[in-house]
Amino acid sequence: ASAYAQETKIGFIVKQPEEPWFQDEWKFADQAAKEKGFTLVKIGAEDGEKLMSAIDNLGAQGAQGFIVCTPDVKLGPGIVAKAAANNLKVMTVDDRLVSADGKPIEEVPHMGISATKIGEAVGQAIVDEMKARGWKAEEVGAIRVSYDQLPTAVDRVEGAISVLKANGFKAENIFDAPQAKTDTEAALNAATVVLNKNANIKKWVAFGLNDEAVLGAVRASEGVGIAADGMIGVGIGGADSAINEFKKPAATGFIGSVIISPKRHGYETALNMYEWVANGKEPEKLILTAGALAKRDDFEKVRAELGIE
Amino acid sequence: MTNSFKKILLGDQGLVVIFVLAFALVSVFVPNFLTERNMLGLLQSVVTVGIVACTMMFCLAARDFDLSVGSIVAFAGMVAVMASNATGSIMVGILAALLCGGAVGLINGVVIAKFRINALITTLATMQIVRGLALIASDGRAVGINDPNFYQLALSKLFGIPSPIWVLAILFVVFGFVLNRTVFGKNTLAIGGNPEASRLAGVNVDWTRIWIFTLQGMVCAIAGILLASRITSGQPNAAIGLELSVISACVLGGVSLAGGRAAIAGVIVGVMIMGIAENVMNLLNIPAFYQYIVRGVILLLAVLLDNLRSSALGRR
Amino acid sequence: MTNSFKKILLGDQGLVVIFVLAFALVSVFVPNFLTERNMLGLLQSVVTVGIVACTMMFCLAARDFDLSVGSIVAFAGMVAVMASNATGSIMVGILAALLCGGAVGLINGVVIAKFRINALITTLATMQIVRGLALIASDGRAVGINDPNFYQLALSKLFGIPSPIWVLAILFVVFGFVLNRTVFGKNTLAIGGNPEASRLAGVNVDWTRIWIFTLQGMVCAIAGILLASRITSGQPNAAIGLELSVISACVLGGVSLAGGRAAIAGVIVGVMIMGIAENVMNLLNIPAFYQYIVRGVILLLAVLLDNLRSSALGRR
Amino acid sequence: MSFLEFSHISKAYPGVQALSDVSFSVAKGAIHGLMGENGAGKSTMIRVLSGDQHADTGDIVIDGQVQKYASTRDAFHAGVIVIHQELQLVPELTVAENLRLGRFPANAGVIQARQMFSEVGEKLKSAGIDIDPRRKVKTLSIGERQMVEIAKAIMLDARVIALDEPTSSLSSRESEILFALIERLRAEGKVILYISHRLDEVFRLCDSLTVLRDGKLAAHHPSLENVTREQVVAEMVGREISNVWGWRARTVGDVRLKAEAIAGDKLMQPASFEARAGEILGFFGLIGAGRSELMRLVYGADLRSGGTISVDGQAIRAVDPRQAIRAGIVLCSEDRKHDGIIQGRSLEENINISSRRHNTRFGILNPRKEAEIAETYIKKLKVRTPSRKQDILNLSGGNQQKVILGRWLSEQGVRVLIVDEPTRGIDVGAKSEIYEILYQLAEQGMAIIVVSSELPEVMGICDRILVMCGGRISAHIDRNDFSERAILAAALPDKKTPDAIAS
Ligand SMILES: Nc1ncnc2c1ncn2[C@@H]1O[C@H](COP(=O)(O)OP(=O)(O)OP(=O)(O)O)[C@@H](O)[C@H]1O
Ligand SMILES: Nc1ncnc2c1ncn2[C@@H]1O[C@H](COP(=O)(O)OP(=O)(O)OP(=O)(O)O)[C@@H](O)[C@H]1O
Ligand SMILES: [Mg+2]
Ligand SMILES: [Mg+2]
Repeated sequence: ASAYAQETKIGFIVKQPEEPWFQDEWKFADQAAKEKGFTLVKIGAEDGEKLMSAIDNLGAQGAQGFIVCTPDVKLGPGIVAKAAANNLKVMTVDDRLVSADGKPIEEVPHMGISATKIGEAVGQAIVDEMKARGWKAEEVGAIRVSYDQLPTAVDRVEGAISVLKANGFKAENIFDAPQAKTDTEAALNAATVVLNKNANIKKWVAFGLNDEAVLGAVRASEGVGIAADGMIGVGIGGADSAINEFKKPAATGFIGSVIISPKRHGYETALNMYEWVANGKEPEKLILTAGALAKRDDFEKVRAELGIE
Repeated sequence: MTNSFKKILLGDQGLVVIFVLAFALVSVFVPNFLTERNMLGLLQSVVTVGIVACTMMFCLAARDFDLSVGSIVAFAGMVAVMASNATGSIMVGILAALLCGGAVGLINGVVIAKFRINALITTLATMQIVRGLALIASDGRAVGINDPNFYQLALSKLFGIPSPIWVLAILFVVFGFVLNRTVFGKNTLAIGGNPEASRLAGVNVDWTRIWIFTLQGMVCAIAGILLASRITSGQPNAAIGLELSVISACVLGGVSLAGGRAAIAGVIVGVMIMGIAENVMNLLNIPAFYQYIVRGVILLLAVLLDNLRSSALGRR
Repeated sequence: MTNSFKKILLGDQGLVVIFVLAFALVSVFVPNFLTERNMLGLLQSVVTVGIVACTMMFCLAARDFDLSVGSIVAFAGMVAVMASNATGSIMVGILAALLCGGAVGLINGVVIAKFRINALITTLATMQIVRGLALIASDGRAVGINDPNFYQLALSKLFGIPSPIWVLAILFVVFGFVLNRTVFGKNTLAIGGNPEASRLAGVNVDWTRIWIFTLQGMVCAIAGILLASRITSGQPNAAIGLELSVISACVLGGVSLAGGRAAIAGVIVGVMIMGIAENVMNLLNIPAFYQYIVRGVILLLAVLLDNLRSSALGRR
Repeated sequence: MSFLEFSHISKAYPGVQALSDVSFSVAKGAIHGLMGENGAGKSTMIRVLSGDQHADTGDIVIDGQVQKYASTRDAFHAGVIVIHQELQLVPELTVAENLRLGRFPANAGVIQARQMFSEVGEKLKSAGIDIDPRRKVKTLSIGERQMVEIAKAIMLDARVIALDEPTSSLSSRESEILFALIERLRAEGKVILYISHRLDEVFRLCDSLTVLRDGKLAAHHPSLENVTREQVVAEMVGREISNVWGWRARTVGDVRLKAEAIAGDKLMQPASFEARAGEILGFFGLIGAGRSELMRLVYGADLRSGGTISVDGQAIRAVDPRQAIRAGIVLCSEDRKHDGIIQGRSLEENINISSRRHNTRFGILNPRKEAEIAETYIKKLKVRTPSRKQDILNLSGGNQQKVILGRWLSEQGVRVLIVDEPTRGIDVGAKSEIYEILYQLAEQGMAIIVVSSELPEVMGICDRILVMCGGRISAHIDRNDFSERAILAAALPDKKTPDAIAS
């Protein structure tokens, strides 16, 4: 057991290891690990059960602390207890833990951005673009590409809707396109139905859980013959799916994406955790980051500002 | 009841009757359903499932099982995009995808037929491996398409109908013919119906099974290419869970999991029932959580009705 | 080679040998593997799959199939939490969960056995319906546990071993006994071997199948309760895809999808192999994308080695 | 001139030496009989010939050429066609497709369906087999399926044709069709290997004969001229059997089973009959006469649309086999592969599946008792097996049949025992032992119903015969009035020349 006593080992657990977002977080955390010379253990945990096993696993490996983006915020008490049982320090990223009564667990340090806030940024971007194009709210339909199984997804789209409504959008002009899975094809199929059902509406806006969902809606609009100037889609994430779209020779209805910086979330959390376990320096309890809208013409600049190349 | 009518109702394809009735009902009662736009949208939404179902039908008919289809679709889509980006030629991309899909299928087939490893385990393994390859190749990110002509694969139309639908229709016809009219098809049914008898009769069982999986792989590649073109990028996370949809559609269409029974008409109906269910639920604006329940109930109803029909009409 | 050694190697449970060898290898070469903490963590990580595999083994042995297990686990967990929150009594929560799980299983069984609906379709339908119910009941969000004593179900220890592991061990013993030593178990195997012959031999086929599914439902409920306690909340999205892991573990352990063959030792080994694979990959810090590939390769290797072993030793 | 030669063939299965150093040869244009007890290795011999199994040592020589086949396909190419003991048909395919499976007439992979159906139809007709080639095999009765299986022999131009117990589920009329076919093939100069447990047939058809015993060559008769049946039986069984049937008079008691107006889908009209305690009642008929159907209705295996059943004067419900068994009626069905054996399970489990309920407490088994019962019946019925734990699928056909019989003989409290084709595929020695068991059971007061397509068997062991024809009971004959003529006349639907068939 003493073989690894000197070595600093920090875990970084994420809920969806295949997602580019989390890949990036890991990548930046790795950067911190290289700079500071600690070992980073990256584990994917798609559900509560895997997460508990992952914490046990970290304990068994002799890690001293971990950063987690939990598959569900209600896992809070369980994570805290499990971490204590394994004598591990814990920090959260992206999603903040809550206790059984739904209040945030404040003693766990957290870095993130609220889902509702991101949604609101999306809504604002859409409204701005509508104004720029001179659209009137009543002639526009909104596609809410929804995945209500995921609470974060609900919070994001509701955030966007609240801004739309505040700007004169009527509830009956917002149409639900529930995707059966979180991939582009499912969003495409769901959005196609909405477009076909409302063939009289010619101008559309679309928002959803992430870039992939919004891309599905944009593809659907192209499929039914709505040109790029009849669609305003704003995604969330700003990773390759969105960049590919911006790099297309002709502009599409996918006008922008709200980028959240994986660099801060990955690099800084890892660094903070290292300081905590190695030098006993406790991190701030709550750091909130902001999202930034990237569009076709400025996405490279925005990414550079956020520290992603 | 006239005799020929009874025969249709009683036939193996009785589900077709239920389907037609259901379709008529839905057309009347669901607004916007029977519009040209919605029909085209509906058909396009079942393209992936429908294409893969063609060969899954063979697979199930031969008493096999393929869980790797979703991964192959995603992988082949990635390959098509990456290869055509690298070479600048869409044709090369398509060929590379077909080749890779076929190769995965071939490996499945060889492992299952020659090493006699359970098909469930084998394809579960390749499902993971291939998904892993797709993720590694792309570093987990979507890969954009450089040449906009690639989009035309899915966007182009013939007689007003988008080409993916044509591809689907052609594959239905081809595989329907292959199943009923060729040595390969009959051998497939025979292997599923009685593997021992087929072997003793000199049917080349191993070879047939290998071919089925190889075809399956290539057909998945077609689906993957069209999908990539539709969503204008290769996505390593595409088509997760596809296997279950495809197998359900086949079983719903009367393909027996115990092998030996399959018909293309049934598979088409199975695919369409599942597609229509999704489509109508969205048209009727059913909330996401209730969609789960409705989807389950429709599945049950379809088979229950089919059972009632056949027992009411005197078959055991 | 001595005779008794050969017998062990050749026996139906030859996979056990491979497992023991693999375990020894891993213990030597993977640091931190053979520590008490890691062993307990490993065992806890297989609790859900292991518990559900107990009855899935019966289900497969009787030539049936159950896709609804994941949904039942999630649903029962929700019910346990909500009922105990509502009444303030953990006991009531547990009973309610068992009842609900059993009820879903009963429905599965009745539909499959009495209405003769294909098990794949039926359980696919209930899988959706039950998941939908869980989502609706909770509005898609996790439900927190009010009474911290609920956590004790999973946290409490006996002789230093957490109680979920005890539950798993007890279920393994009980269902191993039921399979080999009771009329119910033998009837299950007979039904899988030849349902028609079993019926003609006086086995109550329908009743047996209904019981299997009902038990399956109740056992899923146990898994669901323990899971909710471990993750300190009822989560409607829990255990998605569980069915595939469980079925794979069973098949890996030598349970035949064609029915009639099952053994608890095999199932235990199957569950453990899958659990160890995950554990070791994380201990060795294998990147997420490569984990897919390793997982697939391990699956294949396990069955391939089993095949080689038996054919090298002269069995057909 | 020997055309087909087996030279020093040996074959072992785990725990069983199925064949050891067997050599014999057969001349061109000859029908060669292959006889032996159950498990003697006959089917194994045929499987080696068909390329399905590989001999451990030894060669097969056809027309001077040593055959080295890797698969059944190679055997076909060498001109060998084998009709296996168990039906090898694909239920979902049509008759014609089954007959041409593996060798479809095809053009660039596309099956020439019209050509196939007409060709097969013609061949069937010319062979006297009246089955529509477009029917799906799953709609055929067992007997019809057996005819389809046999028709495989004439579908291709083969040099060597081997038939493994082709008549075991045929009645005399269909057997005649088969014999005519075989004789025609002999005239065409083919080599025919013929396996059967029916001595009459072998002596009628065969030109030469080989007897196997315990996997070894027991006797080879190049000609049957001076060979007697007794001699062959002694070579097979190792002892003399003077009278296979061994019928003896019994006292017959009260009515045990009374079946009234039993109606079902496949019966032409409701059937009524009764069986008395201590009586052995035979049911005879041609294929498809409805005997099996009637018995299945009585047993509750199929849904009855009418009728009442009483045992010892008490009406019973018996709508499913469980209830019938509990009321003391058991049925040993004719289709052992589909309705009898439980694949993948051991002999022991196959025997105990029903009777174990007498030996359990709270649903928990009594393994000692089960082992004891299994051993008892394995011994009593002389089942050839390395152990009671053997998978039933690894037994020879006849031995499987014995195990299924053992299942029902081990049942307790049986009052009515119905056996449908009980000696199908069972060797002469075992047959007489099974008859002896039936007599003993009858003497203890059981009512026994024997359904059989083998006329000598029903006449040999029954006290009374009911003849069925076209789905109804057409005659009722007491032992004193037994005559082939009378029985066949009642069995034939068209009343044509029973003499020709009785010959
Ligand atoms: N697959 C197998 N595995 C193990 N043993 C087998 C297998 N097949 C046959 N045997 C054994 O080989 C021996 C010979 O069997 P075979 O089928 O050749 O007998 P047979 O002479 O045809 O008998 P029958 O008259 O009952 O058909 C039997 O003891 C049988 O149990
Ligand atoms: N599985 C089946 N499907 C359809 N028809 C069948 C089936 N089995 C039997 N039949 C038909 O039912 C009728 C009665 O058959 P059954 O088997 O009861 O007669 P049997 O007198 O016992 O003759 P066998 O010697 O064939 O056993 C026949 O006309 C037969 O063709
Ligand atoms: Mg035999
Ligand atoms: Mg019969």
